[in-house]
Amino acid sequence: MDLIIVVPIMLPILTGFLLGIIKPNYNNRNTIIISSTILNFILILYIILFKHNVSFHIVKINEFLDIYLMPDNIGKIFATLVSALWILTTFYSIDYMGNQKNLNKFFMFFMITEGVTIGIAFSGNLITLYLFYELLTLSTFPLVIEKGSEKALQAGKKYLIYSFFGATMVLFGIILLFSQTQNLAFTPGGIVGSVPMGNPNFYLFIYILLFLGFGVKAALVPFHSWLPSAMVAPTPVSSLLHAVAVVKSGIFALGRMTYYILGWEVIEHTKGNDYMLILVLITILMGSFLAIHQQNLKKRLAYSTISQLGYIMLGLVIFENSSYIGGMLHMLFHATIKITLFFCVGAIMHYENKTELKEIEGIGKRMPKTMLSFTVASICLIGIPPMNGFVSKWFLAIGGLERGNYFVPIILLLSALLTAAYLIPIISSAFFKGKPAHDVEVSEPNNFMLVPIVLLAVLNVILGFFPNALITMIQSAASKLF
Amino acid sequence: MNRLLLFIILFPTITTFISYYVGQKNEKNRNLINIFSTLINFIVILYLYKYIKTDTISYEISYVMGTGLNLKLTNFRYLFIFITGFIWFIVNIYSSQYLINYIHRNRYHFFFMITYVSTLGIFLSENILNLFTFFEIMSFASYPLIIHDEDEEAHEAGATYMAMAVAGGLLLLMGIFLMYSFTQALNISEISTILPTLGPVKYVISGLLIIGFGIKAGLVPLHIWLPKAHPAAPTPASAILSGVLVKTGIYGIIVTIIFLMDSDLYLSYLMFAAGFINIFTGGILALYPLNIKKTLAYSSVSQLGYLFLGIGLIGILKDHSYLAVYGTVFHIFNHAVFKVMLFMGMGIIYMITHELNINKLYGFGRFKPALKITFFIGLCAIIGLPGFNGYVSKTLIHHSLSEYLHSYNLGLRLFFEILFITGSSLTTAYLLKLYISLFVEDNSKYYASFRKHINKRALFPMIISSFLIIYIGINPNIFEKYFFNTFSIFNVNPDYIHSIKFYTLSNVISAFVTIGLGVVIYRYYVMKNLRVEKNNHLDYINRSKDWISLEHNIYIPILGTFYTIIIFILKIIDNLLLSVGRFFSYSFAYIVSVDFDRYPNPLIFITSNFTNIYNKYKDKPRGPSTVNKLTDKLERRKKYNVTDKTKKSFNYQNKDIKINKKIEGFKSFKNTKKYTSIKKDLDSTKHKMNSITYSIYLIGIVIVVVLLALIIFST
Amino acid sequence: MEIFTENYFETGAIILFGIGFVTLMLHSNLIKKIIGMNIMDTAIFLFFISKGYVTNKEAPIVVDITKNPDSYINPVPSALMLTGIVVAVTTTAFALALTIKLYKHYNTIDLEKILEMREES
Amino acid sequence: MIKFIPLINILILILFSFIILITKKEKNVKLMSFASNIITFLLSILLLTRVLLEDFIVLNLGKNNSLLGIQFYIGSSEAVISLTFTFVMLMILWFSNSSVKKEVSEIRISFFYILINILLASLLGVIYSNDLFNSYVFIEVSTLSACGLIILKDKKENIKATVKYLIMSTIGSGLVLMAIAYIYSITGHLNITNINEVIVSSYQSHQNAVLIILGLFTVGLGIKSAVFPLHSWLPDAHSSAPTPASAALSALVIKVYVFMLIKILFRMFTYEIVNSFIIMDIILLLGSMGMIFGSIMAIFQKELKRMIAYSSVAQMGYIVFGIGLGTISGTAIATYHIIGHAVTKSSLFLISGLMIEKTSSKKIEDLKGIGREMPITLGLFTLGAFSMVGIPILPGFISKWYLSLACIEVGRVPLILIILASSLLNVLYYFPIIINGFFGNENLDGKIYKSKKIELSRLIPIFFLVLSIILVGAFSSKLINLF
Repeated sequence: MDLIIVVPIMLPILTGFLLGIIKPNYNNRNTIIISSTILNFILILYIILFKHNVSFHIVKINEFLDIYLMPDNIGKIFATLVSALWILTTFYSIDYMGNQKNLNKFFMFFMITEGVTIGIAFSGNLITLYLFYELLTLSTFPLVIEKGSEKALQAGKKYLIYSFFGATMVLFGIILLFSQTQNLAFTPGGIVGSVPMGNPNFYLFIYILLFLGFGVKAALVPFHSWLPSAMVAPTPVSSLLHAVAVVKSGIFALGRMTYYILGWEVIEHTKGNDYMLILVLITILMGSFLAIHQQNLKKRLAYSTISQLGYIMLGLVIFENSSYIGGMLHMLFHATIKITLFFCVGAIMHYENKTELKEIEGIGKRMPKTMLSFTVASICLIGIPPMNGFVSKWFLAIGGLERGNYFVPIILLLSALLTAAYLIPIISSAFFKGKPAHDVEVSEPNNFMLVPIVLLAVLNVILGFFPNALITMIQSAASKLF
Repeated sequence: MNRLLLFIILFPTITTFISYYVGQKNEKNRNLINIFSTLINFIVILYLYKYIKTDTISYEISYVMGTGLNLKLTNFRYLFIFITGFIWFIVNIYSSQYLINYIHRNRYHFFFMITYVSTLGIFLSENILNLFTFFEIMSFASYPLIIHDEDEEAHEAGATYMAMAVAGGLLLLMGIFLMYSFTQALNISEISTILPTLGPVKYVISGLLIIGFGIKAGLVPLHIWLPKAHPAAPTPASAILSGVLVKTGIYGIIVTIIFLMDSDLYLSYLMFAAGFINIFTGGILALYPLNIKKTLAYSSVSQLGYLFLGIGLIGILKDHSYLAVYGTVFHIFNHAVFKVMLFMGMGIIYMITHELNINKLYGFGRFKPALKITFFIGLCAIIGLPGFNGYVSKTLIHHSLSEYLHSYNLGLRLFFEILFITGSSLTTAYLLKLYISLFVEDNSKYYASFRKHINKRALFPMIISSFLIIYIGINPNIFEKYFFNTFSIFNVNPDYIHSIKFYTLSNVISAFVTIGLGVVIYRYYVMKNLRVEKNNHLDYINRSKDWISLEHNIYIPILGTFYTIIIFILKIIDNLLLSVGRFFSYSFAYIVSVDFDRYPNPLIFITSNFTNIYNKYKDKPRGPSTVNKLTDKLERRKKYNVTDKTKKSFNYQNKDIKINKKIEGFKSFKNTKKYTSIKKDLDSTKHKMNSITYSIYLIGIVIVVVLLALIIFST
Repeated sequence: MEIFTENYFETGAIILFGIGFVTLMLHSNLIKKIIGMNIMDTAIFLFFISKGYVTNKEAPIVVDITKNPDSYINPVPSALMLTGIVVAVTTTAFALALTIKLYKHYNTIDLEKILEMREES
Repeated sequence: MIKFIPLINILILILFSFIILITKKEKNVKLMSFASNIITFLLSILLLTRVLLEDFIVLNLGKNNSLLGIQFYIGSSEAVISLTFTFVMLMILWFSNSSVKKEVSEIRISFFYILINILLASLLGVIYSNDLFNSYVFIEVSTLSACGLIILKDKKENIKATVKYLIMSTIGSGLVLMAIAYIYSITGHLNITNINEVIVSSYQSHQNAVLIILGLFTVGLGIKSAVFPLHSWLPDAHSSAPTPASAALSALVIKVYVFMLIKILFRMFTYEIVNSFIIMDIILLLGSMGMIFGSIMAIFQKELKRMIAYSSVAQMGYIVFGIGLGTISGTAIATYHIIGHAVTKSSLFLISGLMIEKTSSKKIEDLKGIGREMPITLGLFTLGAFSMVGIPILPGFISKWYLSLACIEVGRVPLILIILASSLLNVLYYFPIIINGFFGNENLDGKIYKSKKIELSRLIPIFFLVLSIILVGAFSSKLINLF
């Protein structure tokens, strides 16, 4: 019964449409979405545990247009991550969005996006990935412009244009690729074959097209500017979508493209990854340097997201076993870390409505638990052992060194220093400035909001102490590639 | 029994969290919990002694933290563990009193204990990565201790400390990365077999490690955080900072040079030099500051110099480095003891008076015997007066120095001898300055006041340590008796091991020479040149204020310029693409939105267009300049018009009207936010193109073109 | 030069076509345009029929059985052109009808003027 | 018997139109035209099945291979296209059943149905007939009936549009006739198959004549099918006509001529002949220009129907592009796009008609927030727009994909950029409508729409059309293999 792997994709989407059609009231809506997300999570766990190497053709129109699902290890991990975070975000956003008008539409697209993201995780060939990739843009767009203000609409337009630009490049690449290899299914080690027939420049062109195209969503440097401006969206959206779902989908697609379609030998043969490496390093540096300049907390986090995504892409352009592991680990860890940070900032925005750095002096004494989680998360992000951020960074740096790129660890460490430089001021001004503690009365956020935050913070620490299970799982995937 | 290693680390952690929650309710219980947990830990550590006397203990958990947790206790490490356990125990007692009238006590104790745990972890961990882990935890955990007061100074110090700690940590990490990629090993013992065999890259690695540890160890010129952090932190914190935390740096350096690098010669010479530099920098700078804790901070810098010197000697003297090892290890211990004690003394003073300025505190301790005596003992210890522990370790280091030098010619020997003696004499000088002005001078303000404040629980630790000082001073061999095996690990050649007599005449004489020189310096430099008459008291002045400061004149400018340059470049990259795109879009939109019939005068039309495009791109309101120009023109015309009423005036009025129209045009243009006229123009052009005639023209053209193309191109 | 003189039918047709097309292009008066249209059509008819015409042969109207078919011109083009003429006439009629309607609405048949009127409204 | 279906189709339609002419009651009128269309629809299904069995049908009227004999040739592509056309026309009729009276005055309603019937008949004639002159006649008929449909509204702009369209297409047909004359003059045949036989052997001898013929056909049919620089009649005509009429025009009429161009280029002249001339590059150029400029012009429109009309200019660009590649795959994908675009564009036009009626305004900016008012309608519109933009599985995407592959096949990779660029431009003008429709609020407040109830009678045909869009996408590979 392989049909079951379609369910995690369809269930949230159908839930979304259900919300759109029956327009339930506050409580019913919450019950519906919570139950569906949790159910989805359970389903995915079931699939991971009991369904090995399943695959399913939804529709097979012709040799290239077949919508084909084949969750492998990486896809499963990604799907688990997404569905787990989605539960927490659901709780969070129930409190955050409160009782505004026409929230049904918001949650409708919210759920649809989950389905689409899991679709990306499960997709078994490039065209399916592309399809879900387009749908992701379409389904997240309404969430970006949810506020409906002029600014939001502008940001949304920017987001849409960037994404479609990227998707177009991707399509171009896919067409060129397909004309050569009459096949787009993901196969470890690539479908092009070990040595590219025809001239390498052709494949170089394809690689660059695909990399830049997917890089748009992954906020690669020339195309990063949609991300900070998309922060006008409500915090659950910016946290989940723009720190986790969307950008990670871009990353995920990049990983698929690099290791499962073109194959790293081919790319290395064309030297494409060296050119991309430059962009990636620029991304890392620029993100972290510019983050220091941001006074608005969400913007700061957005830029830090850019640089952190650079780390992951580093794992995808340096073809080493350990860099791949590091990249994939960082994909997961950065998701949990960044979502925590965003949740904390969102909580501050929601309850204290403070958005600037200078406003939050002493906030740590007002909402200690929240800011404590923030601290934990930021230490993770800086990559201080034994937090999880360190593990992935370790693997990345080792991979870089194995390739003999000595500047990779240097850049990593430099950007870690900068990360400290833009996160620690927040913490220190939150905890060690302002009025002394006994003059401030504590007012934590509502539990709907607080529990996810604390859970995530704890999760980060646990992942930092016991990452070995994950590492082995990714290792098993990587062993097919190298 | 191996689990005890884990216990040492985990037990305080657990109690810490417990005590944190307890402490929110009840302070007293919190302190008790902390004190007892440290006590129990200390007992356990003592208990471990009998195991490590014979062999090493190691404990490993493979499935955590990516690379696994690997603890190991050799008897060399045991020394550090012992010191840590002891110091923390007494400082805990002390701080429970000290902090009574502070805020955020709970936070303080929490991080105090975390620092404790992480310090233990550093000394215990065999896996270099674990070592790094605990090292980082320690750096971060001690940050809240330093900025505990949350005032300007504290925050500045904290910033410096944080910056240096993080930077150091990252350099260390870089070193570890390289080390791992070259040796593929993480355990210190394995690395030490491979690393020395590597090529020149091993110097890069070890250099990175030494810098990373040296920052903690206050290695000049990386010491700058020390004199800022010590005074800023509350006294117990500064006590442990200079008592133990700097020792982690020392430990790291010993591990790097002696074990990992197999006591490489160049590095040893480096350390040798660094030792002297530290001694002198610390000593000289300690003479000036008015802040008594700053003086002590600099004094730790100079005392650490001895340790560097010792390490250097160990490396140089290789297998007959017995004395050096002995001295170094011993001095580590002693310095911990007496420096903590001195700090606690200062702390008591501060606790009472909330004052650190020596010019306000002079004569404070005159009639406070207990404080006076304990402090005096500490002073004797640190200046190395015979009969106190400082004397012993310094003598040992001195001996090993001369042992190293005896092969060289006389001049060099004398030179180093003098260097050493003067260096140590400085210690005497600055401590005399403190002691005399605090405890000898006469100040009516403090007559019989505050005595009751000096509380027994605060004095108790000091008394313990003073006893320790004297005891060790009197029969120094006890240390060797207990810690003899420590030396074995330095693969000292047993032939060279010989027990030494400390109280030989020469040693005593040299010690007294040193002290005498110090007194002379005090008398003829400090008292003469550093004091000025102010309201009938000789106030000290800080001559070093306007000296060049490493931090503000070197580090910050360099890094700042570097930073600004990079930011500049990146900003360009960031904005360039966007701006280009925006510029094109705006110009396009504008060009479409141009409205021809509004400007009869082509010149104005073009200029205004350009200004408009430019301003649109700059997101400013458009073409104000042109408008102003026109209005001025209008004004001038008006004047002129007023002056002569000739027949021309009609024309003038016409022109005025024209200009007014132009201005209106500009204004209205300014107000059109949306490019409404895009569609208008397009409509007009579209209608033209739609008109049948034009379209037939079009067809004609197409036909002609097609036929021509057909006939021309194809042959 | 002989080309033109020899098959003068084609030449004439092309010239007519040109005239018609130019009329259609240059005149904004609707009636004149329609006339130009007709001229074009005529040109084409002429051209087409000339394809079927063979010199000093009769029109294919059978009066005398004995005459052999070779003495007739090719009847196909003529036949086709009859249809063509019909079509052209229909079109013209339709165009004229439209012209009348336009005149009712705008009181002019000058297309440029009509265009301007549209722009105002 | 089945091989007579083409003739029967045409005859039935024309016959019924005459009957309609003499019937008085509106109800019967509708009934009859509906009946005739259903019959044709069923018959063309039958025809298709037959054609699938034996891959083409040839029907000779009059004596075999006589010069005057009318010949119908139905290959698979003809059959499929005719089926599509009849289907679309049926849907349009269904839609117009309740909507025509809103735009056309009572007395003219029967005219509308007559014209629809005649139009469909002539279109089928053009598709079926294998004889140039018949095609010419049918083209003229279709043109006139189309003019009639445009002018039915009897507004000023309708008349103007009609005049323009009439004159243009007259020029066009003049050129076509000229070309036919030429071809007759050099081959002595009018039957495409016979001409083919002759010309393959003897085209070397009159190069220039062939050139001129090609040029005349291209331009003449190009005018009629609104290839880019010759499109100027289209927006007026299609936007001012009553909604069902404009759907029919934009979905069917312009396609027929381009299909005839395909027949002439690739069946009458063969691939190697046409590829040996520059004409293909010119066609390719025209197509690319159409794809780009049509979209760009569509962006600047502020009336909904005009925008859609311009978008069909762009879509014609795709078809012409496919032809211009001058390969079998290119032709196939062009034919496929004819079908896909027929269903898509007709549904878009019908939906836009619904919206315009609802908001009683042609302007795009008045459509903000219409998604709240008529969500299902706008949802269907969204699907159509997706197909235009090229979301996978929908026909738009598939034709883009195959076009790109064909480009690579002939080694013209840069042309792919044009395709992608035009699809991006499509995004630029279709998405604002959808987004503003669903998320724009400002027009909603203080505005009361006529009624909130959904008229199933008009939504169902649209729904069928949208369904057919998806089907056409889903069975794309089978369809394309047919051509």
